[in-house]
Order: sequence, then C-alpha cells, then structure tokens
Amino acid sequence: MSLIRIVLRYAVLVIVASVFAGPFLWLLSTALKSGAENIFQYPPALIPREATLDNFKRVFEALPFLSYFLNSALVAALAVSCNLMLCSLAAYPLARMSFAGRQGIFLVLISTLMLPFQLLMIPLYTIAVTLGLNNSFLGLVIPHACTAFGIFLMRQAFMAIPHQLEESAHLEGVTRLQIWWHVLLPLVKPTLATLAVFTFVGVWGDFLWPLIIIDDQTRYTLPLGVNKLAGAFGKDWRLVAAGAVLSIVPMMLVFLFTQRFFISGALRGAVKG
Amino acid sequence: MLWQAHDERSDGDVDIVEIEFWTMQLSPILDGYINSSITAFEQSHPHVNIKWVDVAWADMERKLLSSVAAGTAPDVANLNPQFASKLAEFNALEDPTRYLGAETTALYHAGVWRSNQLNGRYFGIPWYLSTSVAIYNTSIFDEANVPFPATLEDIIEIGGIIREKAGKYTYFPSFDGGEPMENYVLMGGDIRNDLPAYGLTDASVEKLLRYYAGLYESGAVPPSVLIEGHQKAVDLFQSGELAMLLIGMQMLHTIRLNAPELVADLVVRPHPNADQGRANIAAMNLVVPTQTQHPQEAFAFIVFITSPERQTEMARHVPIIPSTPSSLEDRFFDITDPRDNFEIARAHSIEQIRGGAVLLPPLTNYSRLRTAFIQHTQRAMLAEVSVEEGAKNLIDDWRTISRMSGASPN
Amino acid sequence: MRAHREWHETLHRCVPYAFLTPAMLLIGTFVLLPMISALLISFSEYNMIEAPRFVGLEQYRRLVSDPFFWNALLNSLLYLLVVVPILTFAPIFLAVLVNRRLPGIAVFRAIYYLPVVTSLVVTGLMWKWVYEENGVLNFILQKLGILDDPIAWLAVADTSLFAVMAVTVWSGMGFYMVIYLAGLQSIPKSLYESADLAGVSRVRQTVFITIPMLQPYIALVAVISSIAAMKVFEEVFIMTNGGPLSQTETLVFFVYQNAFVEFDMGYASAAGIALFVVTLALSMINLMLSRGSPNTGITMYR
Amino acid sequence: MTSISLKGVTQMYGSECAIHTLDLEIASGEFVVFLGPSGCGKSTLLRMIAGLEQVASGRITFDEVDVTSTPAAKRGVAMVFQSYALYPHMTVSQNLSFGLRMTGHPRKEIARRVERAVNMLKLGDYLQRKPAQLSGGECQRVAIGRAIVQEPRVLLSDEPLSNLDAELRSSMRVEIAALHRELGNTMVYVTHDQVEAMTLADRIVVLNDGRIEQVGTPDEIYRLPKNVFVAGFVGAPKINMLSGVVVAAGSENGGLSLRLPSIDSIPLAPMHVPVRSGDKVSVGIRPEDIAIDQSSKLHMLVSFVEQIGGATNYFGDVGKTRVRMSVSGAVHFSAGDRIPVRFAAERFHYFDADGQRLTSEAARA
Repeated sequence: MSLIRIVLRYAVLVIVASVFAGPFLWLLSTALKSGAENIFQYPPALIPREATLDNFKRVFEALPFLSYFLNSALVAALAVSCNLMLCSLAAYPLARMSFAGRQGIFLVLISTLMLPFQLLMIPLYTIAVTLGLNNSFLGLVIPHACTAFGIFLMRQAFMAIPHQLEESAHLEGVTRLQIWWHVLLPLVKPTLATLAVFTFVGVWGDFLWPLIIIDDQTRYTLPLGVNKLAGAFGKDWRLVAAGAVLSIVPMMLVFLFTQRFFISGALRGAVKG
Repeated sequence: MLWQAHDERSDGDVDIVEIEFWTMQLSPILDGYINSSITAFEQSHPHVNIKWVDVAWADMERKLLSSVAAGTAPDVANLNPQFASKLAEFNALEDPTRYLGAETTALYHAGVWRSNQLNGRYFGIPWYLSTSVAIYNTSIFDEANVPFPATLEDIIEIGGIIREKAGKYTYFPSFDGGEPMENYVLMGGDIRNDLPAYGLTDASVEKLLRYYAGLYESGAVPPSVLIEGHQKAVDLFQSGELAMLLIGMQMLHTIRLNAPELVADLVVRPHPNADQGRANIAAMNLVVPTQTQHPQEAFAFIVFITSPERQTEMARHVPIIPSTPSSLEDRFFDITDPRDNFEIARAHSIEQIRGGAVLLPPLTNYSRLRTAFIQHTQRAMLAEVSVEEGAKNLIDDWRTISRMSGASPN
Repeated sequence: MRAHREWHETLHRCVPYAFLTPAMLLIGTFVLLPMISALLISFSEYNMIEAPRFVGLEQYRRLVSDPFFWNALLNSLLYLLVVVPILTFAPIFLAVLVNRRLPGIAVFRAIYYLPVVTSLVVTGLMWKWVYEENGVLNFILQKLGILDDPIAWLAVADTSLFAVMAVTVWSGMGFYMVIYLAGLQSIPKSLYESADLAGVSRVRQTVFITIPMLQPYIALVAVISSIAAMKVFEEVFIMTNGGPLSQTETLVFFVYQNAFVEFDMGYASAAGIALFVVTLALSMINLMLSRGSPNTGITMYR
Repeated sequence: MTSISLKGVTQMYGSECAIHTLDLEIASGEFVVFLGPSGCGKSTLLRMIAGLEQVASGRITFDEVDVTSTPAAKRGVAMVFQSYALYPHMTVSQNLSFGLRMTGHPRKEIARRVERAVNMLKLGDYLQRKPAQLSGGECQRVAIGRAIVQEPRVLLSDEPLSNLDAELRSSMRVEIAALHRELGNTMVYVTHDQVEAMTLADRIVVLNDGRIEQVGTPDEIYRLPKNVFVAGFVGAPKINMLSGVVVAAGSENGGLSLRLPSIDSIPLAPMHVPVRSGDKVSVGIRPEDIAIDQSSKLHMLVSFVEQIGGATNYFGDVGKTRVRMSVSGAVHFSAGDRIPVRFAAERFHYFDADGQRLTSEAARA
C-alpha cells in the first residue's frame, strides 16, 4: 500500500472510531470528574478539570464490587463453556447429518428466537423455582446455557467446511464424536471465538433475568451492582459512570484477547480448488 | 420439603420462622440501620429470622410480580401505594386491621392510614413519608427579573418571561408516577372511587389541560417532559438549565453532590399550592402478601420497624419524614441552622405533611386510568386537540374504564 | 450376524439424536415450555396473581381493535425496514476496514466493538446525553452551522423514532462486524490477488467479490438482525419510554407495558404471539430470498 | 486383495435417477478406472463402493461378502479425494496418523505404517509442515499416504490429479502406477481424463448418464468402442462421425459407398462390411485413420491447423462434412489449402441408428 493509501485508511479508521467511542468519552470523563465539578454544565466539558480516580475507589468502598465481579466471571465462564459445547454438539447433526425431523427441529429452534424474553420470563421463572434453581448461579446460567442463536451460528460454520474432510476421517474409521472434536471444532475456531464473545456479552450484560432470579446480594452480578449504584446514591452520576466503566473493561479485555482468533486463517489450505 | 417439616417438629419448641423482607432502594445507605433493626427485632422474637432483600426502586414491580406469579412472594414488602393498590385489587395483600389493634393503627398519620384502603379493605401500613417542596435557582429568577410563582398557574407567565430573557426552562412537570393527577387535585379537582368517571368534571379537567397547554406554549417546560421523568428534572436543574423544582427534600442532597456550586443560589419554599390547604403526601407502605405462611410474625415485624422510635432513628440516617406523628415531636426535627437549605426544606415538609393528605386515592384499574390521563393531557399540551375536546375524551375514557372494573355504582 | 447388523443400524440411526439431546433438553425445558405456556396464557385472562381464566380468542379480538397495538406493529415494521438493511450491509464495510494487518488495528476493532459489550442501560444513558437539547449532537451541529436552533431529538415526534433507531444501529454494528470478520476469513486471497492484477479498485472488489462471497453470512445477519429489530425494547424503554405520545412504542414495548404495568398477561401474551407470527413470516421470506436455505449442505453417508 | 461386485445397483437423487441398474465385477488386485464426462455418475458410483452414499437398490459385495449396508468405516476402503481433504490444522505427520490414532492402533503399529508410507512417497522432508505450507503435488502425496497407512483392501481415488499442472500430473501418473504394482491391492480410480485412464487402467469402465457404456481394457475401448458415445469420448482429437446412407456404387471397392447428406460419397472397405445397401448408418473414422493421398479424389479444405509436436491436426471440410485429421510429422499445409485425403476404409467403425456398434463375424476377426 502506498503512503497516501495508509494515511487515508487511518483517517477513515479514526473518523469511524470517533463515532463509536464518542459517547464513552463522556462516560469516562464523568467517571474521572471530582466532586467539586458540575457534571451537567453547558457547553459540555469533556476534559475533567482535575481528573481523579476517587470515584472508582468509592465504588469499591460502597459495594462489594469485587465479589460482583467474581460472580459475573463465574457465571460467564459457566455459560460460555456450556453454550459452546452444547451448541456445537447440536449444530453438527443439523448441518451434516440426514435424519428424520431434522428440518422440523431446526425450524423449532429458529422460532424460539422470535418470542421476546419479556414474555417467557414469568413462565421460565416458575420453572426455575420448581427446579429449585432460583437464587443460584446455575439459575443465572439457564437462559444462556444453550441458545438457539448459538446453534444457528455453529451450524452455519459447520456447513462451510468441505465435506471431504469429514468423509475422509469417516473412512478411516474415526467416530462422529471424534470427528466433531478433532476435525470440525478446530476448523470453526473463529466462529467458536465469535460465539464465545457473544455469549459472554449476553451473560455479562444480562440484567432482567438476574434481577428476578437472584435475591441474595452475595450472588449479585455486575449489572445488578451497577444498577444498585444508579439508585443507591441519589443518582450520583460520577459513581454510576465509574461503575459502568468498570463493567465494560473486562469485556473489552475478553474481546481483545479473543479477536485474534476471528482473524486467523483457519481454513486456508484446507481444500484446494 | 416433607423431611424438613418432620425435622422441625421433632426438634420440638424451636420452630424458626423466616420472614423475607423486601425494601426499595435502602441499601447500602441504610445497611447499618436496617441490620441493627433486624437484630433488635430478632432478639425480642427469637423464633423469627428476618431475611432482608433490597430491590432498586425501578425494578420492584417486575420482581415482586414475578415472585407472586411463581408463589415465592416475600412476607413483607415495601411498596408505593399505587402499586400496592394494584395488588390489593386482586386480594393479594393481607388486611392489617385483622392483625393490629386500634391502639396500634392510631399511631400512624390518620390521613395516610385512611388512604391505604380499597373497596373497604385496608392493605398496607404507612412507613415513611415525603412531600414536595419548591426549590428555586435564584440566579435564573434574578436574570429574568421575575418573582417566584405563588401558584402553579403562575408558572405559565413567569416561565414565558424566563424563556425569553434567560433562555432557560422554568419547570419540568414529570409524567411519571401520579403527578398529573395529583396536580388535578391540587388545582381543585376531585378523584374518587365511588363516582362515575371517578368524579372527574369537565370544568376541572379543562382547567388542568389548559394549565399544561399553557406551560408548553409559553416555553416554560422543555419538550423532554414527554419522554422523561422526574430524574430528568433533577438533572436539568443541576445543570442550571431549569429554574425550579417541585420535589422531595431528599433531592437537595443529590444536588449538593452533583452540582456543588449551585447550592449558594438555592432558595427553598413550600410547594406553591400548599398554602391553599392542599399538600400532597407521598407515602411508602409496608404490605404483607397473602402468600405468606406467617402473617402474625410479618405484621409484628412491621409494627416494630414502623414504630415511632425506629422511625425517628431512621430519619437520623436518611432524609425522610416518619409516618408516626409522635416522632415529629423529637428535637431532632427542629431547625438548628437557619441558613441550611435542607433543614428549611424539612421544616416546610413537616408543616405540609401535618396539614396534608394523600391526594390521589387508591383506584381500581389505576395504571389504565393513569395511561389514559397522561395520553390526553399530553395531546392537549401539544395542542393536538382542543382543551375542551381533550377533557371530553379523557372523561369518556375514564368512564369506560370505571364501567369495565365495575368500581363505580352506576 | 444379521441381528448384530440391525443393532448396529439402530445405533447408527441414534447418532444425530444423541448429539442433539443435551441441547434439546435444555432448550425444551427452558425455552419451549415457557413458549407453550405463553401460548396457553394468550387464550386466557391472567393477572399473574389469580389463576388464569380461559377466554378463548377474546384477547386476540381485543388486539385487532386496539389502535395502540396497530401503532406498535407499524412502528416495529418501520424499525425493521430502516434498521435491517443498514445493519446487514454497513458492517461489511466496517469488517473490510479492519480486516487488515496494520499496526494498532486491534485497537480499532475493539473500539468498534465497544458499543456491543456495553449494556443497553449504559448505552441509553449516554445517548440521552448526546441527544439532549443542550447535548453534544446539537452542540456539534450548531458549531458546524447545520442547525440554527437545538432540537430535542428524542422528544420531538418527527425525529424520536429515528433517533432511537440510530442507537440500535450504533450498538449493533460491532456485533455484525464480528460475524462478517469470521466470514471474510473464508474468502480465498487469490480472488483479490487476481482482481488486483486486473486493476479492479478496492471499492469494486468489495462490491463484486466480498459481498457475493459473504452470501451465507449476509443471510445469517439479515435473519438475525430482523429478529432483533422486531424485538427492540431496551432502547425505547430507557430513552423514550414509548413517547412522545406512543411515537416510539414498539411491539415488545407494548408487550412489556401490558404485562408488567397493566398486569394483563393474557393480553400481553396474545400480542407476543402476534409478534412471533409476524417475525416468523418475515424470516421465512428472508430465508427463501437468500440462498442460505436450510436445505443446503447435507450429504448422505453412513 | 479384494474382488468387488456390484449387482443391480441403483441410486436416486430425489426422483432423478443418478445410477441406473448397474452390474460390474472388479477382480482382486485389479486397477479399474471409471471414465466419463462430469456428471456421469462415476463419483457417485465410487462413493457407493466406499459406503459414503447409500444404495437405493441392488447389492455390493467385497469378496462375496455383502457389504451393502456395512458402514463405510467397516469396509476396509481408503479414499484419495480430488481436494486432498487434508486436515489444515494438523501437520503432515499428524495427518498421516490421525485415523490410526483415533481407532486405537498401538503406537508401534502406527509408526511402522506411517514410516512405510513416508518412504514409499518420499514425504520425509515435510513431516512437520502443515498443508498450507505444501505445494499441490506435495499435498497430493500426503493424501495418498494417508490412504496407504490405512492398508485398505480397496484404494479408491476420486480425480486425484485434476488439480495438478500437466507436468506434475504425468509424473504422478507414473508414481501411482508404480504404487499399484508395489501395493498390489484393488484400486478404483475416477477420472475424466482419458490419458490417465489409458495409461493407468487394467480395465476402463466408461460411464455416461448413470449407465455403463463399455467395460474393457484400454486397447479394447480404443479399438472397439461399443457405441458412438465411447468412440466419441475416447481418443483425441475426437473421432469423426459421418452419418449417411449406404449405396451401391459401381464395382469399385465391392460396390458399396457411404452417401453423405452432401453430394460427396465415401467408398467403403471392400469386404466384411456389416452393412447393406440402403442402411442408414454412422461411420466413425479416427483422425489418424485419414491420410494425405495425392491420388485421392476427395479433397479437404483446411480451415485450421494445430501443431502439437510429433503430429499435426488439420481441421476442415470434405464437401460439406466437417473433418478432423491427424498426421504425424510437421506442418505442410495451412488454412485455405485444399488437401487430397484418403479415408482408411478398412478401419471404419460402423454404428446403427441407435449408436450401437455393428459387427459382422468377419469384421470381428
């Protein structure tokens, strides 16, 4: 690429980035503003007069944020591993095998995406209570443990893998389960990473369900904590902003870590021609 | 579950009763107070174990509703009267008069106590109260060179001048909660459960709609009143874009926190219409859902935590007004520093509460009524319909709803 | 010998179901069961406190004659019409933009993804601030001389729905960008190399190579984003609460309002089922239009 | 060493018939090539033998044992795919040993088999590389190696060389032939390339439209094509096919000649002609069976000349009939020239109106 091209590209990258990052600058700036500063002044002041980390400290003092963090992390880890495992298992026959009811099962799965959660929440809660899952980490995982969306996504990925890879393994006497684990899963790593991030985002930001299923404050997840922050201090926006920033950071880290998997050329050289 | 019951019985006399207690947004500020209250109660009632759950203000309805639907309702819950009355409508709440004697019920603010009934049944016990006072940003009034409004209607003209001279908005009449209907009563109207169309009259509804239309037309209120609630009012006021707030005294703390440099310009006055003998009291209730297995213990706990002593103690921790008038005799509520806005606001609040009432009674089909009321008020405000037509439509809707619920005797 | 083979056959036939069982158990219990329950509730009157009472098609009759339902349905369809095409195609360019090995590109990717990982509660708060009368958008537009008087974007009937749509687009772009990034990896480099040799411009390469090659992913995104568009709720709930004057009420908002504000679960469920039917129909059309039909990609071997 | 027998095998795709009732015997240790245009069903047939596709009806037996419903994995076949189908995330050595590892073979056994394949195919230099780092030819070797380590009863190949360049293809052909000699197992090989088929096969099965057109040695296929399709498909440049009516034409050449739609007529061979006067026939003449003969009365108007090293191909018209002619040696004529040509009538192939070969007792001799 020529120099002009590179400069142009970065210019576009930066302009687009400013649209995406803009509102966050306000969030960060509010989180960094000290108590002596009016956060509602006009015209808006983006740079804090004297930046301080005090608000973050106060967040940790006010609420057991660290334990909310750990709860969220535990629930997210559980949900992500469950979802990756179960979705890719279920997606395999849906993408690659022929059996009675395949079309029907697939349609039912897709159709489950189309009812709003708000409607399913009360019956789901009743079921969770019946199974004794209320107020437990397992209960928090339920709506994310196996998602139709995940199955859909994995199915799409499996369908893109050349059949011969699977057939040749099959001729070698390799079992379906072994093919799934040793041949297919390594090849859909980008999609697995994608699904992992999506699931993580879903669990990490889930608010409605934890709110209903969790009573015990020691089992609170981050969004519940941030929500509490928003209400508890007569809407001290500085604390709310600090809490929001704290809840976003882990997800950014997860994304930065996993994104290299999206970009790996996993299928390159798998099949020629 | 079976074996558990068996276990308890074999243990003989030690039957531990667990009472689940839901509050609205009291944690973590009141952690110390609530926990010590619970400990004190448990000491005097060794067979009761209180499990405290704190829920954010905005989430209480969803959470309580789900738990009622799934049969896991708490034993004691802290609700506002409107939501409580919705539950009461379906007989989901215990009647406290079945468990409490007259000497206990007499402890509470009589007007507030009376307002906790629907169709002749009581459904809640008042806990703590608040009322709106007026907070003015004097610098804006000075800039426009206008006096503070003496009545709600005055805001129209004064707001127009402020808009013109200072380029700011004056007032933010929020549409969340029951504010428009409370204003209707404040302006002389009446809302009653036992009349057709709940007692609305053309003249007074037109008066209210004219008021809202006037506010909007003169530029006294920002367009965002259509989509946002009182939180927005506070934010606007804090940013110096709004000249006045009609709001509970506790908001002074928030303003102090978020916009410290504003404090010097603030003046606190009674609510503009309060001196006409009508001040609205906002009450927080404690209720006992009928799903509870232990109503006796639940009410015992409520009586304990709403006792005059506990409420006085509570007021020392957070800016509330106790629902037990005897608490207000405490020296704590006296003004010690006449320049302290908050103490002035509290004095005004106590004054208003002593002579005030819950202006909006519990209504059957409350949320439908509220939705219709707001819809028509906003239409009139935006001049999409004439004030007369808006009033007619509003009353028609209320009449339909009242017939639907069979609440009125016609 | 023969019995052995038959046993083997049976076992073999069970394989697909064995793979599906764990997922179907979970989805059956925690999604299908609630779905069926919602369907049953839509035929009853249910306030969540007293037991449901069967009323037949009454709730649906109410729905048909309720102007607020039609308003919500129209708003949702308008939402779909505006948001889905943008969310289906714009992220392709975003993905192409960051699908390069350049220094610091990971940071840009992360920034574009930032809105996705932000809870809609926080997003709503931030954008309310942007849209305010004295907010940043008006500030910038006035500075640039595009606007004379500030507009209360969310509170004015003409702009409110579109302002909310913009937030949906903003917070969804990164999500679909990631899907496309995964898709871009499957396009052979040689296609671009030969286009380079032929002197085809980068923009044309995107249009004539990337987009056709991403076909299955585009189908996926189109379906998912339509379903998401029909389910828009949080943005509305947080930013406008359906206002001004029902201008931004969507179907799910309508469902929520009736369920959790009016306690009218039967009616809310009927509206939810209606939403389901509309979404299903739209998705079927979408799947049929795109080549990613559920039929492709199966070989029969054993 | 395994013999394969297909009896009455059919395959349907939906309501389309992909393989029509088909019988075929493959002897133990034989190298059989399925030859045909794309879409003729040759890959389908191969996959049915492998067990990758089900059989709608009919029986497949290996060594007299019915394997029709035996799963692919249990048939003892290995397959080399056109696309190589190497696992991109595994090294060459992992690729080779994968199947054996998964099926729980002892480590020593795996090492022995892999080593044998590595030596046979000279894979030693890139055992630790991944497929993306290999050239096409190297990938092909690995793919074959992976099939060999299975020590299959039957080795199946589905157009294994079609992605290689011409030079590599011819050298791999030699290697595959050598491999078959060394391994000695039954091999079934699918290709659309007649050169591959001719050079490798013990027997060729020509397939068209889901049917066997002819089974025979390469020589039989070329010399005695059973029908118009086989005659047309095998041989390059393509055989000339002239349709016309047999007429009695004086005494010369036994008195028969072929009247073409144009005024031209071509004299037929003097004796043993399986046709009679008045028959409508097609006559196939290989381009190399047409020669330049100054004495001939027939002339070819050359429209295009193709020089391919040892031989020259002329394309042109005799009368109004398009004709291809192949002459060994260098170019003598160019487009626009009129060349006197002679048809070697004794090498004519006669086909009836249905395209089937006409054979007289004498002609066969």
